[in-house]
Amino acid sequence: MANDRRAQLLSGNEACVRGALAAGVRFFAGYPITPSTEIAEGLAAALPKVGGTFIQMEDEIASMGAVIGASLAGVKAMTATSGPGFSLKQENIGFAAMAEVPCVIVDVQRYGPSTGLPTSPAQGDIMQARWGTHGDHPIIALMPASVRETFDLTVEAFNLAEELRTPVILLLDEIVGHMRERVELPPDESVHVVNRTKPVEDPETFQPYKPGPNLVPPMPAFGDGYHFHVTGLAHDESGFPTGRGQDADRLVRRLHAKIQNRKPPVARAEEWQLEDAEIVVVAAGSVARSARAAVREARVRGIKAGLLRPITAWPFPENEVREAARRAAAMIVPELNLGQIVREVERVSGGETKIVPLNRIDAELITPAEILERIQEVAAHVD
Amino acid sequence: MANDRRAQLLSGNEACVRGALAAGVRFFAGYPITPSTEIAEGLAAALPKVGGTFIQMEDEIASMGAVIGASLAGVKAMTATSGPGFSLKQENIGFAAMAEVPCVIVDVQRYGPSTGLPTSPAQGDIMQARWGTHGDHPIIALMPASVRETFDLTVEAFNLAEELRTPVILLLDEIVGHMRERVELPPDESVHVVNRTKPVEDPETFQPYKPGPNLVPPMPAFGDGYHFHVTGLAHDESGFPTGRGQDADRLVRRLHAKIQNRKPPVARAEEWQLEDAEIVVVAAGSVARSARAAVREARVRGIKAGLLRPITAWPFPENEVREAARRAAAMIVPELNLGQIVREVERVSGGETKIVPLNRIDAELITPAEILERIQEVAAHVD
Amino acid sequence: MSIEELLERYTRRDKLPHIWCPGCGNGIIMGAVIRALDQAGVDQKKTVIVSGIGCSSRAPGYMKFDTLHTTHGRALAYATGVKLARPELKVVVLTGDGDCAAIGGNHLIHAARRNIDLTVVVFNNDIYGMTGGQYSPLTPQGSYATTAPYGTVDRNFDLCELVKAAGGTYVARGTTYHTRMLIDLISAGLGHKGFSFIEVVSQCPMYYGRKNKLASAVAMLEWQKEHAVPVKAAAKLTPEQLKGKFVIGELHREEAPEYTEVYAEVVARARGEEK
Amino acid sequence: MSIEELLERYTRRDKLPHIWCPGCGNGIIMGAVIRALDQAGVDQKKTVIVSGIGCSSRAPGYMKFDTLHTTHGRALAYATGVKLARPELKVVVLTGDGDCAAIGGNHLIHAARRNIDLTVVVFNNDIYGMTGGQYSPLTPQGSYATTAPYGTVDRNFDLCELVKAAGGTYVARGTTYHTRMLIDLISAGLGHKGFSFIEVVSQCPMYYGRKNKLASAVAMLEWQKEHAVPVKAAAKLTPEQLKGKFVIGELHREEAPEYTEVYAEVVARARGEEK
Amino acid sequence: MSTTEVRLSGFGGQGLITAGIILAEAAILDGKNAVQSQSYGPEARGGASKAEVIISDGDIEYPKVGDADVFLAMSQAACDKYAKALRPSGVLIVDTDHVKNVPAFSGKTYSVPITKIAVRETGKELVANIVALGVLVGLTGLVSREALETAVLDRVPPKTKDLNKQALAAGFAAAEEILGKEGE
Amino acid sequence: MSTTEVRLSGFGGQGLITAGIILAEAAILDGKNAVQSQSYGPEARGGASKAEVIISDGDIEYPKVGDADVFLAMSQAACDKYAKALRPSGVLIVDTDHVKNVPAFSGKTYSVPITKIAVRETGKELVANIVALGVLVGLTGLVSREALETAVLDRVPPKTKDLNKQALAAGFAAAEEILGKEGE
Amino acid sequence: MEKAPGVITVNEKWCKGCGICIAFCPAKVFTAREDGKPVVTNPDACTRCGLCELRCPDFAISLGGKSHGE
Amino acid sequence: MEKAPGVITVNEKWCKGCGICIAFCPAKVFTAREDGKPVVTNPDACTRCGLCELRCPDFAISLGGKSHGE
Ligand SMILES: Cc1ncc(C[n+]2csc(CCOP(=O)(O)OP(=O)(O)O)c2C)c(N)n1
Ligand SMILES: Cc1ncc(C[n+]2csc(CCOP(=O)(O)OP(=O)(O)O)c2C)c(N)n1
Ligand code: SF4
Ligand code: SF4
Ligand code: SF4
Ligand code: SF4
Repeated sequence: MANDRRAQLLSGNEACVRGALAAGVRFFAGYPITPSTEIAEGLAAALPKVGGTFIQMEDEIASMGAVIGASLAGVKAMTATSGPGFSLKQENIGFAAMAEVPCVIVDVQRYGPSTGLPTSPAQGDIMQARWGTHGDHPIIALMPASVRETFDLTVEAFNLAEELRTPVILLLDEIVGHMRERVELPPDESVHVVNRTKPVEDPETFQPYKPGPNLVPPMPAFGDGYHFHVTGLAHDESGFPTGRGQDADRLVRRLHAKIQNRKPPVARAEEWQLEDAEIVVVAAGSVARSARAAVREARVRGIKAGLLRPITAWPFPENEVREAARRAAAMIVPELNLGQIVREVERVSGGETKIVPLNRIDAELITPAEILERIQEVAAHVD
Repeated sequence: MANDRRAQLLSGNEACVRGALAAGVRFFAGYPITPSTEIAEGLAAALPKVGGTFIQMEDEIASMGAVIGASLAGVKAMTATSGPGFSLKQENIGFAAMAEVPCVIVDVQRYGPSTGLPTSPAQGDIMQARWGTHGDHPIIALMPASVRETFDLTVEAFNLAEELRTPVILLLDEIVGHMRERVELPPDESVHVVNRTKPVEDPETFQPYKPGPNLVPPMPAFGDGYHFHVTGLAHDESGFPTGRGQDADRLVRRLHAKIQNRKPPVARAEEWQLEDAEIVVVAAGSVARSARAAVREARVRGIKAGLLRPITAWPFPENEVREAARRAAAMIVPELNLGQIVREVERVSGGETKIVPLNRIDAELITPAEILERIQEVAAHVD
Repeated sequence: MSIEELLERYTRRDKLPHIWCPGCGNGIIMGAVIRALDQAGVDQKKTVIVSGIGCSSRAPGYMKFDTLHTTHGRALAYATGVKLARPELKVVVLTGDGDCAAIGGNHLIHAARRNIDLTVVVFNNDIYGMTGGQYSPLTPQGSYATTAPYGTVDRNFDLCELVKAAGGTYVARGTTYHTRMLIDLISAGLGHKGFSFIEVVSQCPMYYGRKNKLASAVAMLEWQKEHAVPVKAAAKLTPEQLKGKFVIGELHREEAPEYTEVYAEVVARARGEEK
Repeated sequence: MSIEELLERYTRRDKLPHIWCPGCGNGIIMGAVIRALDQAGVDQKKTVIVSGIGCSSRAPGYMKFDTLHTTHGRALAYATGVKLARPELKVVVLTGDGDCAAIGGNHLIHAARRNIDLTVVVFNNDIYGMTGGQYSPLTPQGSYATTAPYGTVDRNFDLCELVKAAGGTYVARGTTYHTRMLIDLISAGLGHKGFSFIEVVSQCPMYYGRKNKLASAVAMLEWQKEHAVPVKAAAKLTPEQLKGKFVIGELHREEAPEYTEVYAEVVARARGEEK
Repeated sequence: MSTTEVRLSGFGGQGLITAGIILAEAAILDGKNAVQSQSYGPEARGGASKAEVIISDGDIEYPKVGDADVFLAMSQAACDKYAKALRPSGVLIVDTDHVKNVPAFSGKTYSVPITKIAVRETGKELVANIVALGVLVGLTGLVSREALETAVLDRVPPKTKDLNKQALAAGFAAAEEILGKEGE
Repeated sequence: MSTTEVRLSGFGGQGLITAGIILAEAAILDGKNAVQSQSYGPEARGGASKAEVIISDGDIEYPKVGDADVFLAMSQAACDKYAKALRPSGVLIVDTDHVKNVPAFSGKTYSVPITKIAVRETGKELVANIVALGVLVGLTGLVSREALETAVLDRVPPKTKDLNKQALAAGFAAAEEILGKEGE
Repeated sequence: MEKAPGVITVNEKWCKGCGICIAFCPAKVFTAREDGKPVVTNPDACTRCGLCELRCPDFAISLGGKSHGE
Repeated sequence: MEKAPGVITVNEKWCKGCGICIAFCPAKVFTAREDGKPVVTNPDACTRCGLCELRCPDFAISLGGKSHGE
């Protein structure tokens, strides 16, 4: 296997750049911020080569606005940021959700709150990804655990965004973003790429927000001659604001339903050694790596442990967690925060199992040993 | 009782202005936005009269920044906004939490997401109030249900902010903010007002972030001669960033603990007819008014219903809800959103009771009749 | 083109009459924009109208183009994305004084700095109309507003000066009273390659007028007539004579490389193409 | 005052040496600010130093004053709150070119417009240092940066012009090379009542230098020496002769009512007091 | 516990929001509970305008008016829209100057030329809202006349006190005339 | 399954991050798995610098290096800080030009004048990191020499290929010399 | 709204009675009704300058016929 | 760091060897060591202009004695 040239060493941020290019990104607007900057830097170099556009805007708000504008003009568009910038983008993310503008927002999580420890890892933005903007907006957020998965989920983020006309958040953490590991990337041709559905109706009768069979309205680009109107106000199928509560109700419920009802479900988790597991570790992102090592070691020691790894932070894989909770004696939820995923686990498990949080916020990754220790403690009380 | 001059007709927004003045506010920075603007307008007129300062800043981000600056300069400071502006303020709210700067942020919730229906009611920012900024920040959010309570909780918001050195959010909804009702306000002298604790140490040895007995560090003002440093970076007791994970860990855990451990607890709920209630309605803000009417009517009809009204949205009154869940056959959670409080109810009730959401997002207030109907439905299945 | 034809061709007639108050300048400016678009001969199918949030920002909803009603203050950021993604589109931004100069001030100066080919028309009614009469950064110092019950403390921007200093390459000021000149100014802006900016002094009789003893739209237009000085006439006046007046007409024009064109060169360079 | 005394009195010595790279201009500017504060005779106890986020914005951490290290771009907003709440305090803002002119651009023009009594010193190293070398709105067009591998497309601001147009009443430009002049300019700014603004052309050898063939701090100071033209000398030069150069010295000064003073009048009026 | 729900509707500029506030304040002066709310939004400027008042001896929980007990319609559009949301036993008062088609209705209907009375008695159309209040209270006795007068005078600009007193008196007079006729 | 954890530490500017990347890339060329990570932050500029590499035949889950198998210390501070985080059976390599106090340690310790070798053999201190890689691989055989050379030449600017080849050779030579002596 | 080429028409549904056309018509073609809306009382004076059309905020006035003043 | 009034001292702990003092000293008082840090090799040439002190980014040079050039 010497001189294996298909395999290469890439960081998560670099893999994100590659994934975006494979998915067909043609526009990036951003503002530098550690630990996400390499994504901007990679696309600044790569986009002009494919005839795309890179722009560093005056701030994150403007970046998010430009991304929405570009997407409406018909190109696949993305931005990348970290905590403070993610906070600033929230208002416009809500616009993208409301006006159904496909786009990808990468948040490489760093230690917060506030400026925090700018170069240290954390998973403190998971709830923010869901609830950061005002009002009841829907969102999708994906949480890769490896460099290769960062590539894959970047592609999937674009695919979901385009298919469902919705902003999709790619939630990295500093560890996944910055670590380099061996990956083999598929050739671009073999990557499954989804493009938005364009309308076929006559511009005169076209209703830009009339949903298709999957609840998603086909989407023309500016300049295609449809003369359509886009607004963040509640609107009806024509796209114009009506001020009527019923129209708003119908719209907002559909925005949620198009994601909730999608087949196959958007929500998804990896299950590993779960069939007979008595103790289930629920972990996402970089922490899932430690969790997997701990579960393997626990099995070696004869403990029936398993791993449930949410791949989508949002929608949260409720069914998978509920199911596992029904069967498990305990669930351990290690996170690099004071307890965010664990709240969802608590919520959906309905008291069916004992839930044990394991939180670390000292800027270090939770180790396999820590998780193993917790597994052993719990196992000691299980029977 | 004719010509009762103590009683008056005030809107929630007006009562907020009165409460702020009674609590000793001396600084307001804001940016107009419906349905919060009357708060700014009221303080624009009132503050100069008490020698305070009103400024309309260039946007909500600047407003939040100015409020923090003013508070550090030693005065009680606040801002008021609605959804879109609340989203924009989030980054600086996180700073206030991290640097422990007392301040009050009023969010008069309106229909979202995005521009939504700007003048219509909703309760869509409840989760955002908790999770809107990046990183694991602590927060307090109060949710009054009446004009009088808006006055009281505005005072309490200032008191908690000053006592605990933390940003406090006053979460109104458009109905509470805009409706006018009869209130009798207490004379200013009789209002209990808390002021921040100033340090007594020598400036030379003073450690600005060394916690007092309640975990809160005493707080000098700029210009008092302490020459202290304030930063949004993780810092140690000296206030300076160290870059060390342990310092960050200690800091962030304390920020949460000072709120969580406070005696009496910050988390609080109103309980009404709860002793023997089989069906408990959990409702906050304007919806709690309908809920109370429904519960009263249910009792008239012989159904053992009760009301549990979170006064603090955050910290969520977990104990009260858990306790009620243990005793109730079902909990009905009516909200003007797609289900936010209900998630907390689900989370803390641990499967002890049946939980029934009741959501309305057509820009109208849930009526007592709707809740009553749901109570009756549930009651029919209870025995 | 007759007004009937103009309306038929360029407006969403079924959305009219519009929501603006009697005498509001927004309708006059929107009419001028439509006439200017017609006069400049832009391709309607390839034109995008972008606005922020405010009474004025509702204008695109009445206009039969691709229209984008964004978030408050961010129209220029969105417009920048549209233009960069498809430089062949004509992108026009309609914005209020608050939208553009308060919350949106940063996007304004940066778009001007980049000299990106956008045409910006500011509906300057000296007040926040939509939210009911608060002061804006263009409200003359000392005016009354709901948030300035004792008169504004803030000095107001000379927005045209600011845009020029930021790098805008076409800068003009018009009024709703001088409607014909306004059409010409906007039309010239549309013809200019680069960042073009037209401030329109307008009227909000509902809030600015009521609060500041300008009882009606008519009174406010009279005020414009009396205080506006065309740029040529202004050149002959001393600063004292100009005090309290404002200058209208084309205030600045320069030729400079346009952003998307320079970017196209970068693309060529990155691809190793000759230019 | 000797350097030892200066350090003893005005710095948090235990925090030194600072984190900045070898040859970074930040230390020179911080030294100049300290000397200017001393020269202007400000009351140390009544002085607040506010910064945003960036390498340069770390400066207040080393200075023995009340110091406030805010969020990226927002220093002026926070500083406005401090000053308004306690107008008797002297408030100095230290900020980077990205902090001040990119994300913070709106706060800059609005603080200038209000003519609020703040002294702003911009550490202009033409680059984002803290995040590792991306371009800023002051990066000269065509320069290289990590986000501009083919050279920047963006035109750069003349920030002094912008601040002047926005309403700033004291505007100056200095360099880290012309250190003595810099101290005088900052000192004059501190003495000015109203919004005073000093742009300091500085050097980031680590990123700007490396990317743009300015191999060392020494080479970058040499460049400053060769390209800076004092304002008096500039007056005698033609635009062609000034091409590629930049002007240093006091560029603008005017007297105008200061914001907190005008606000004090509002308070007096509201309370029905005579003024 | 007696509770009365009142809806006042017409178009923006008729002062009905103010009228609603005054009515609620009068109720408070009478020692009662009152809640007032109104419609916001662009339509409040120029378009439709609506104020709702609930007056009660007890607590008022739900603050919105569903089916009203008393409905004052000062525009045709408002009358058409809200006539259905009136209790069968309720009271409908229409300003005949603006409402030409009065819907058939099981309760009491009073058609009063409110705007015309304002112009005739005070010379100012502006105070039609105060006339309306006089009519409404005169007809329904919802609050005491003294309380209403105090509330009106508390709210209006000092210079217009006499004008508003006149308007109120004109409203009361109109109501008396109607009731007098009814009595016949 | 064999896994080796390597830590390279010194100060910013010594090129240890690059060295870590090259080492990991060499392992990949050898058909192995590799993960590389590094310390970020202001201290990476001028202050301390640290790169960690894990090389394994199997999957690498936890990506951070705890106790290292191989530790290259190119500054005294780094040596003092991380010497403890070394497996008892591990290998410690210090650059004697920067590390004066070599801690006592149960495993193997190699003291090599890495920087001096770089200057002596190539005239450029700059390539001390490549010399170090040569020494490290020469001593440990962690990756194949061919893979290492390929990885080095892939990463460095074309103009400096010869220089880096020289440096690498010098490193290998130094290692051989040491091993040769050991063999004695 | 009836309209013949060259005949000034006012769209009463759209007109909000702001009075701008009346006040600024150089030829004083209009007079105000009670509700402020314009009545064409002096059609012969009309010079077809088009200002009323350009200034009407509500697109409510039409001079009829083709382009004027352009 | 030893220091006597009027004697140029370099704080070696703080100095980062940027070379600014060496390059721009008008009197060429300093020479560079191997690591780039300055050595005072020509103290007598010093005119006490103070520029090295003012320009040292690391507050590492002291001319000693009182205020100079101010
Ligand atoms: C982030 C945000 N802040 C505030 C508002 C509320 N708001 C809506 S329009 C507006 C200002 C309108 O003023 P201007 O831009 O001058 O337009 P006009 O209404 O006068 O035409 C404001 C503050 C908002 N929608 N979003
Ligand atoms: C909201 C937000 N966006 C981005 C960043 C990341 N960031 C930190 S400093 C900086 C720019 C630094 O440049 P400049 O202000 O010129 O200061 P310098 O470091 O060059 O002194 C950026 C983009 C941040 N901290 N917060
Ligand atoms: S409020 Fe002012 S700006 Fe808005 S529509 Fe009315 S007159 Fe025009
Ligand atoms: S990166 Fe640049 S600005 Fe930052 S400390 Fe280093 S030289 Fe100075
Ligand atoms: S200008 Fe237009 S809206 Fe105004 S009165 Fe004349 S026709 Fe009516
Ligand atoms: S200027 Fe200062 S830091 Fe630079 S070499 Fe001289 S003494 Fe050292």
